[in-house]
Amino acid sequence: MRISVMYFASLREQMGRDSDQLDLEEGVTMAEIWQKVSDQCPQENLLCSRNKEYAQWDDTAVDGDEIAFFPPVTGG
Amino acid sequence: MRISVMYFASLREQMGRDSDQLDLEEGVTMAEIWQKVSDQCPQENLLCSRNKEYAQWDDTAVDGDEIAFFPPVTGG
Amino acid sequence: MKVEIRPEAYDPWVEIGAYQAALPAGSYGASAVFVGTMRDFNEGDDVESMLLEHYPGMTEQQLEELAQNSLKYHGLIDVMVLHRVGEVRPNDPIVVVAAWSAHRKAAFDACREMMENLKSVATFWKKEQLKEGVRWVEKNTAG
Amino acid sequence: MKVEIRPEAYDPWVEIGAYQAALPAGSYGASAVFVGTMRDFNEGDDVESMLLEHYPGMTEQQLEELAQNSLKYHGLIDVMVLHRVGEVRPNDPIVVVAAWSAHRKAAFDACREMMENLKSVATFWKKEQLKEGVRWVEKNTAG
Repeated sequence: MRISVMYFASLREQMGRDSDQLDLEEGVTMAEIWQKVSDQCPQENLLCSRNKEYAQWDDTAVDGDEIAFFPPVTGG
Repeated sequence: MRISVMYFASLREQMGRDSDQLDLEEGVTMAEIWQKVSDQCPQENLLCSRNKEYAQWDDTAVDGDEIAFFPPVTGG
Repeated sequence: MKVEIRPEAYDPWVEIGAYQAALPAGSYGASAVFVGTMRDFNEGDDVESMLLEHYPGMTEQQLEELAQNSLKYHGLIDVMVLHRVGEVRPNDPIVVVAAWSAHRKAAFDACREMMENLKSVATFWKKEQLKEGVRWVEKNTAG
Repeated sequence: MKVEIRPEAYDPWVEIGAYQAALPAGSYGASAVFVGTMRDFNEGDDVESMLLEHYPGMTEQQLEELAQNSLKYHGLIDVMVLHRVGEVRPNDPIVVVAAWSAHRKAAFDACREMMENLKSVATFWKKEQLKEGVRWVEKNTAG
């Protein structure tokens, strides 16, 4: 399956890019996607979303999903 | 001693006047002043002030005081 | 600090904007504002107009005091309290309470507290003109 | 209901006044408003400007949802949420949250709650430009 992965704010700068397109097996979790793109486990102060809704680390992705990783929000 | 007594809002309408000038003996209390002008004891929902500060019923008046009686406030 | 009792109608947003424009630029991060406006409906009845009476001198002193206390207690940058008196029509603003501070907690707390203090102590009284006659408002809605 | 993400500077009081003017006259008795403004000082340092980034699509959806929830839960008459993005200068407004209701309790509660929800969930990020360089703001001040 094909998914897109986006990075925001300081995380985008750390990654050196704002997005990736990935081909992964069905049923992969958010934590596994993060490991794939960063070679790291999900650390504190890292958040993720799936199709523009906050997601849990053990949520699974399906084909066509838009996944995003980002630091804690600081708006308002 | 001479004091002025003011009435506000529905109380002014009930009294049929907005103020009185009274000659009273020193040491008279707010409750006694109210009885003097209304022939009634202080009832619930009646407030009083002395020189533009809220007063208690047993506070005493001195010469030249500005006393006021009024119903609960409803501003804002 | 601005505290005023106003016998004429005013636009609350213009008043706040003008007052804020004179504050030191970049100093405040939070503005919390409450505006009370006259409704055309109260306790089940249509209200055509309202007379807002106050105790001249005492009321100004109370508003000054509650604004000053809030300024100090909450460490605010500035405060504005503006209250209408006289004949008021539906949709006219009655009261404006505004608090400016560095961070939002102080502004929110101060604005609400000033408003509750104003409603419980300030010597204003409302008399409503209904189709069927007049009536004095006897108590305020709980805050 | 009005929810908007704005890439240009605006006057919050003009925005609120214009929006309120279109509400049914005489229907609302209470307006509670919060405006967050950029300060020129944060955590001990002078801040020259700020870049406000957001997640397009997700953020709009979050603001719509929190405004809609507040409208229903507090029985409000109307709600406005406006948030700036892009390059922001000191004294520029960042966020406006406004709630209109019949009585003050609902407006006060809703305004503060929407603001806290916005700060804790909405996908905005701030990057400050200091004299000495840039830094991402890592967390919000407690509410």
